[in-house]
Amino acid sequence: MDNISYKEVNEDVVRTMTKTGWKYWVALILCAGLAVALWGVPWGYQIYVGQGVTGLNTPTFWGIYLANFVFWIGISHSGTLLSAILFITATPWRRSIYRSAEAITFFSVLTAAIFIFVHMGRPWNFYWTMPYFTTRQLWVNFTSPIMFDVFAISTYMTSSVIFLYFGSIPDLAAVRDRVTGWRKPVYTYLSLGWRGTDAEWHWLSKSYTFFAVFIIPLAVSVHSIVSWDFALSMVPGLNKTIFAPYFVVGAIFSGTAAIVTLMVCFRKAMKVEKYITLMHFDKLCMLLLVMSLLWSYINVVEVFSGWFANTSAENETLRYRMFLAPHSYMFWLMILTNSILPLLFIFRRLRTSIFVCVVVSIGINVGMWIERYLIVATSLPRKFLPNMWHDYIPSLLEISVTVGSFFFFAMLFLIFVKVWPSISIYEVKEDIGFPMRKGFKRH
Amino acid sequence: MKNLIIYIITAVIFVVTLGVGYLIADQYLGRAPEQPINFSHRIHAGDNEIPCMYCHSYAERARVSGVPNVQRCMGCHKIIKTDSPEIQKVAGYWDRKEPIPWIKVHNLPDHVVFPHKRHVKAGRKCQECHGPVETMDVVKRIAPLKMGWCLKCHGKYDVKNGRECWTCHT
Amino acid sequence: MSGILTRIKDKLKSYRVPGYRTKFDYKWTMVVDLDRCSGCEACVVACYAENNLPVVGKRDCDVSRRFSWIRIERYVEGEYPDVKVKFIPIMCQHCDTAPCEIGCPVYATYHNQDGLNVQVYNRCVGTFTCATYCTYDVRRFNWFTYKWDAPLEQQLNPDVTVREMGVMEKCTFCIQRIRVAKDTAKDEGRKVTDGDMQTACMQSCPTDAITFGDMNDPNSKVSKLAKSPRRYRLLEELDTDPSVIYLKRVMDDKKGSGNGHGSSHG
Amino acid sequence: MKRRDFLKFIGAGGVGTGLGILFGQAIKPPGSKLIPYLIPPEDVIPGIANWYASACTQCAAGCGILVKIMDGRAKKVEGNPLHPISGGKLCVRGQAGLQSLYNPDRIPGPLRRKGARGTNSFEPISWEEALSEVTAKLKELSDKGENDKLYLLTSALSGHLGRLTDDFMAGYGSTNTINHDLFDYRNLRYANSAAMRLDAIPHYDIENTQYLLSFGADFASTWLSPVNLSRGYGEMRQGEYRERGKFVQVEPRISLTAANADEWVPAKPGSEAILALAIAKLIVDSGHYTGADASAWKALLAPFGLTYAAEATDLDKKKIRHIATEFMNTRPSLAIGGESISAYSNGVSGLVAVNILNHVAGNLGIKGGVRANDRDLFAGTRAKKVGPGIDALIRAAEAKEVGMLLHYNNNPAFTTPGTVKAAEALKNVPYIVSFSSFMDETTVLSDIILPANMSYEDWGDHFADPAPGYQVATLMQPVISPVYKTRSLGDTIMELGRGVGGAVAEKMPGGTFADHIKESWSKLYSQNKGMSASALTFERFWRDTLATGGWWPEGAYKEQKLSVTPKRVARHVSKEPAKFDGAATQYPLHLISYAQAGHLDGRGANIPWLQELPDPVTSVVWGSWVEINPKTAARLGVKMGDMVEIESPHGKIQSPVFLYQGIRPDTVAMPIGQGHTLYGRYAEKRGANPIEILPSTVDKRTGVYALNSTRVRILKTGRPGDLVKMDVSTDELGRNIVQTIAPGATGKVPPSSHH
Repeated sequence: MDNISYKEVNEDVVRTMTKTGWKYWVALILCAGLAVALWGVPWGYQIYVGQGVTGLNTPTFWGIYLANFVFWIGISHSGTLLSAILFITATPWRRSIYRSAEAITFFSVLTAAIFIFVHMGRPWNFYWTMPYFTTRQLWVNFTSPIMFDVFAISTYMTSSVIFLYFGSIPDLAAVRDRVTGWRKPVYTYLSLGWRGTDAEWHWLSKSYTFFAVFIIPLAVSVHSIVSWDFALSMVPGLNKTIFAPYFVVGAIFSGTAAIVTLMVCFRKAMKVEKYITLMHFDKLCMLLLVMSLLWSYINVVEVFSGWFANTSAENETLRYRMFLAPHSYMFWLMILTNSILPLLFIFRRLRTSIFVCVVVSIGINVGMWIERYLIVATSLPRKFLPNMWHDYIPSLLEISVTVGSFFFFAMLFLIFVKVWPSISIYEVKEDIGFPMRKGFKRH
Repeated sequence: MKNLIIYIITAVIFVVTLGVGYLIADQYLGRAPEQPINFSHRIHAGDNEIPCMYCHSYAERARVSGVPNVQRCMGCHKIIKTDSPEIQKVAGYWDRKEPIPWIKVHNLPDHVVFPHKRHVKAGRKCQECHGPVETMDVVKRIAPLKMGWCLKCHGKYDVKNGRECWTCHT
Repeated sequence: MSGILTRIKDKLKSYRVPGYRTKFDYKWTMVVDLDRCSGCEACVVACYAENNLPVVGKRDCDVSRRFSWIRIERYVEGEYPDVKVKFIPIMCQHCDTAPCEIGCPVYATYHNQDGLNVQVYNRCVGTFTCATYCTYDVRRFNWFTYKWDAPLEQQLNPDVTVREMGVMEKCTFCIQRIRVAKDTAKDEGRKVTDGDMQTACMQSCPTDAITFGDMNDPNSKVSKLAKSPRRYRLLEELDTDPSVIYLKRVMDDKKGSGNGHGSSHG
Repeated sequence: MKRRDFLKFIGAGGVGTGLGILFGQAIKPPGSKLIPYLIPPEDVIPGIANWYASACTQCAAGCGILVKIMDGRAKKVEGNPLHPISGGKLCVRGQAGLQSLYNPDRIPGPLRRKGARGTNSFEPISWEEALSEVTAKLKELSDKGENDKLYLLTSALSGHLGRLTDDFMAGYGSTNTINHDLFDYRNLRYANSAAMRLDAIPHYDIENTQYLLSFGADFASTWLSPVNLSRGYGEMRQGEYRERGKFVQVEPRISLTAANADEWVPAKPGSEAILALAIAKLIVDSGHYTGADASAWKALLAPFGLTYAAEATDLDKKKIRHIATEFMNTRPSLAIGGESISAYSNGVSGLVAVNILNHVAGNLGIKGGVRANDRDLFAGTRAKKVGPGIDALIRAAEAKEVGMLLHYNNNPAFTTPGTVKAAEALKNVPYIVSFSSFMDETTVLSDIILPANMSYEDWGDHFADPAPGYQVATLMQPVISPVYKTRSLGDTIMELGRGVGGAVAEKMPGGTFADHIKESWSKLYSQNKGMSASALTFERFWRDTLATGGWWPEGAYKEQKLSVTPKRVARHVSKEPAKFDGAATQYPLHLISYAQAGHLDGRGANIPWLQELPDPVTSVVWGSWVEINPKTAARLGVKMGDMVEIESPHGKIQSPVFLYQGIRPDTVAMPIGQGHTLYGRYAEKRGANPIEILPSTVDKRTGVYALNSTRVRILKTGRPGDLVKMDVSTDELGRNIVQTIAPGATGKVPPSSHH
């Protein structure tokens, strides 16, 4: 990035926000349309008719919606957590990608949160899950893992948004100074009168660091709590002590993979290859490799300890998950994508191959989705009383909603790119170094 | 620009207050529907001091207090004030062997179990929930009949298990 | 200062969520004698009639959405000709440490003053958590708003709410009957005694396999039956402390399952 | 902020609130109506249930019931705790009777046939029109002098309704009253009458027995008087202060009852009688039987040696000997013979064999054995001898000898074998009057339908048969007003009788059927001293009876001596095996058709509760199935849920497979009840009816169609079936769900003893 001038950075980033080709519009409208058609409309129908339109049944009360919820929460760990860890460890290659990563966090938490309402029987009463004083003297159940979720996710969402916003203030100011028309007042408001004084930089840096430190345990706790939705039950296959770390690792794993996928698309679409270089992919893929190994390790431990315990309930769940119809093929697909394919990243050449990156990262995302799906769909159908066992097959409507959520997410991201500086201008500039001193080289 | 914001704020306030108004109407404004017969509780319970449970005879014994049957009306009005047009309406129903289709003023949703019996036996006055009916020409709902209102009273009288969900909900 | 504290305490008490009781007014308990149970399912129909359970039809039965709050499970073991068939009626076990109560975020299910695990339909938001956590698969969900073909709806029991879509439900130990019994007892100025009320399933059981009563009363029939050496509770190793006590079936199966197991609580 | 803006906000808020309130008031739903009584009925408090006593008519057992009435509607049916048959309990069908009452498919009023016969095209008519038409037709037949061509086809009508119809037929001059139900125990009555000279079915005292040996009696779900017998069963197992009784069931498949047995003895279909006689022989030979006629018994039973029996029944010799030893040494013991022993071409012989077995073991006329019921069930209402069966009617109809048919409350077009072609035969009848409540396969053939009230809407009475050792008369009263435009059957019959005039009119009592019931009971009251003792006046007695549900002199039981003599039964004891249609080589499997717990003979199929009630043994809902042993299925290459064709020499039906370890590998079984072509929305076009492919084999002595008298073969169709079962796995997987304890460990423990 040595041959880039400050001006170029500014212009490139503003260009991503102001210059919109027709293809982009088509993509955006397509995403929005599909999100409504595949998610909005079926969801409306489901609210009107009842949860009976899903494939849920008596032992399997949680299905694909819960899997989606966990999946999107997992994706959310990409950004904020990654960004914060890399910030604290002062990793230089973070700078050009962290902004989009944080946005991904926010959008995926949003999608995940909506899935909670999608899976509720009476979503119009959702506000009963919030603790507030009422004349009816009703309270919420603080011992419920679902309540933990409500708090954890709302806290996480709020902090993520603040984290994203704080880091963006100088850039918003930069944008403010370069746009005209209706954008001008908007960014004027948003940049909070940022002028770039030393004091402002000082406080920004302080608060940003504070949030970075604050958000790491928060992110870990959020996914632990999500795992407790399952792990605190007694259902064989869900009641696992290892679930919290398993979910956190899985979350980072899938989140990183999501970033890789999105970065490939983003740099291609917005022509910002000079900011997101192969070096970035190299590092991200290394992270993926590490996470894959960790994930595989925990998976092996889980299966081993389940097998070793040799209780009827545990055995049956494992057998059902790994060897019996209708879900066993998914299990082995997951092993392939999550444990075996990432091993390709041992080789530097493959780490820097965009094609391999795309294939493997999409594979990991599919695999991680399957993991969440299997946790729900192969544990609940095999609970304690064999008489009540019943397989779960998602209905078309549920699948449609699932697919729709991806379009919804894509739509949010496409909008984000247009309204927010999606690459951190000031930090990229830090990377470039001082322009007045020609010949300055970073080490 | 500034104007736009003002307009937006005005619109938001309008919409919000619209909702608030609706809630007030729904929750707190009682209603006094028009009944098929202009029955006056003021005359019966107020001026003539007929006890409530003379007509609403099930209140002490059952979940519902019961509307008086037409026979009960005619029991008195065979003799009393037979020339009044309203009484003639009642007589008309009686002659046609038709019950009088009264309109419900106090209505509870199905998932609420409200036994009049227990409340009467605990010594509650009818007026505590129904208001000063003996002064009303047209009966009007004065209480919101909402859960918070129920609980206020249950708290006030320290009802045993009075805050248990299943004391009132089935 | 202490005055303010008391007031805050009082205020919080009014908000105190129900369910932290150790002593109960009554301790309703059901004893099911598996040696008497013939598996005839009279209890199942009784429950349908008493509790307004909807009939869901073949398609929904196929995806396991049948509504019976009490069900008979069968377990068949052995190969021809040494086949043993065993029955067990399973309804909500009204666990004292119920997994479902932990799960519900809005307290739609909680432990009431009678030791019952109750479900408040109008509070339920339908997160399915209770049903997922339930280890006995006894919770039923209103997948749709069910309709009765006229005039079948004339049979519906007015003492029991007809549930709307999106609400979880389960066996209530016929709480509406308990309410009537308590009402009568209160009129007579006494406590509910043994024999004042029967649950619908107990009432119908031709072999008298089901007994229901108050465990707090040492002279009640359930208290006596609960001391039987045949006593065990379903999936006792999960420590849910159920209020339903089963009496082992007397049977000469070679496995001798349960001998010495679970009977240590007698 | 400018002041103007502030005012704007205030204005918007004010207008908004105002409009909101107006809107809220405007859309408030108009209050629902509150309709008071015109004149309040006595004892009715809104919201408080009243219970009225009546009798259940869902099967012939006659359980006393209480119906819960709230606000004029029937809410629940429960057993009448005072009643000796039900004892406060009720089976699935009894409780589901309400859905029969409130069934949306009930015939709402009188109908006249419009289109061709059997096409289900009817037009509604008024009651006056209907009655006058039927009266005219009856007169017409009478004018032709063909009075004896009037046939009456009903289920067994107990009590005064039965007597009224008898009077009607007698007055009209016809003897053709045909009582038919698929499970009406004609064979049992005949066998008991032949062996023990009993007209009434005796009381099988399961409650007090120590050893119950049942030959295919499915008393836990359908046989005879299931509630009463189940109550006895519960007591036999764990009654207080008694030894736990042992129970052995002989049956080719594990029915609900067999599932409860300590031992299941899967004798070969058709060989149960031989097993019973072999056990009897072992008992006689052992010297246990000390009667004077021991040698005669020995001679009679001589052909039924152990070796022969073991071969015929496909059982282990040791097992037979073991059962015989236990049966005679455990006192008291009891053998009962149910459907599966009597459903063969020689069904009566099987039931006689059971009687012999009871006799030689000394179980007749003792507590815990077979106890006689009074022949005189109620003053003047003798137990009916076995009259002509449905086969008589069908033969007459085929020969066009039926001039007019009155039909009520049964469905021969569904419950007679397909080869009999009952529907075709009935089409020959020129005029059919039906009093049925539902449009079923038989009712649709009628020319005019005069729907009768259901028992909950009508007066009536029921005399229990079998009774529990003493007379039980149950009174029925209308507990709700009729749901549809239906009429009391008694009133209809009386009106028809009066309309026809002549001898019939003279036989018809005056007033309404309700008056008739009350008058009859007053006669019974004055005749019967036992009744008078409890109350001083009839009015008082009547009031009490209405409240308690009937009259039964408990404790009036007199032990009656019963015996079977070799002479009486000699002609029923033979080595001749049961006949099966179809060569064993071509049709290798026996077909057992049995009464399904919810649907009995198919009458429960239109009740949604019963359709959705899992079969107690297989847990199948909303359809039929064929039970096949997994070994046989593996040989045939079919698996659970596959649609197969069940072919007998007389036809074929299709049904999904249910794999069941508890059935003999050479046998398949199908439940009766489904496969209706017409019986309301819940029953129609659902499953298959195994009776369709049965031969017209009858036991010649009684004319009862033998349900298990054919062999079949199973053919794959390659299609998946529509099997919906609730059990996903019946394997306990060692999870200790149904825990058991060995019999020796407890014997009997009084409930109060400590561990």
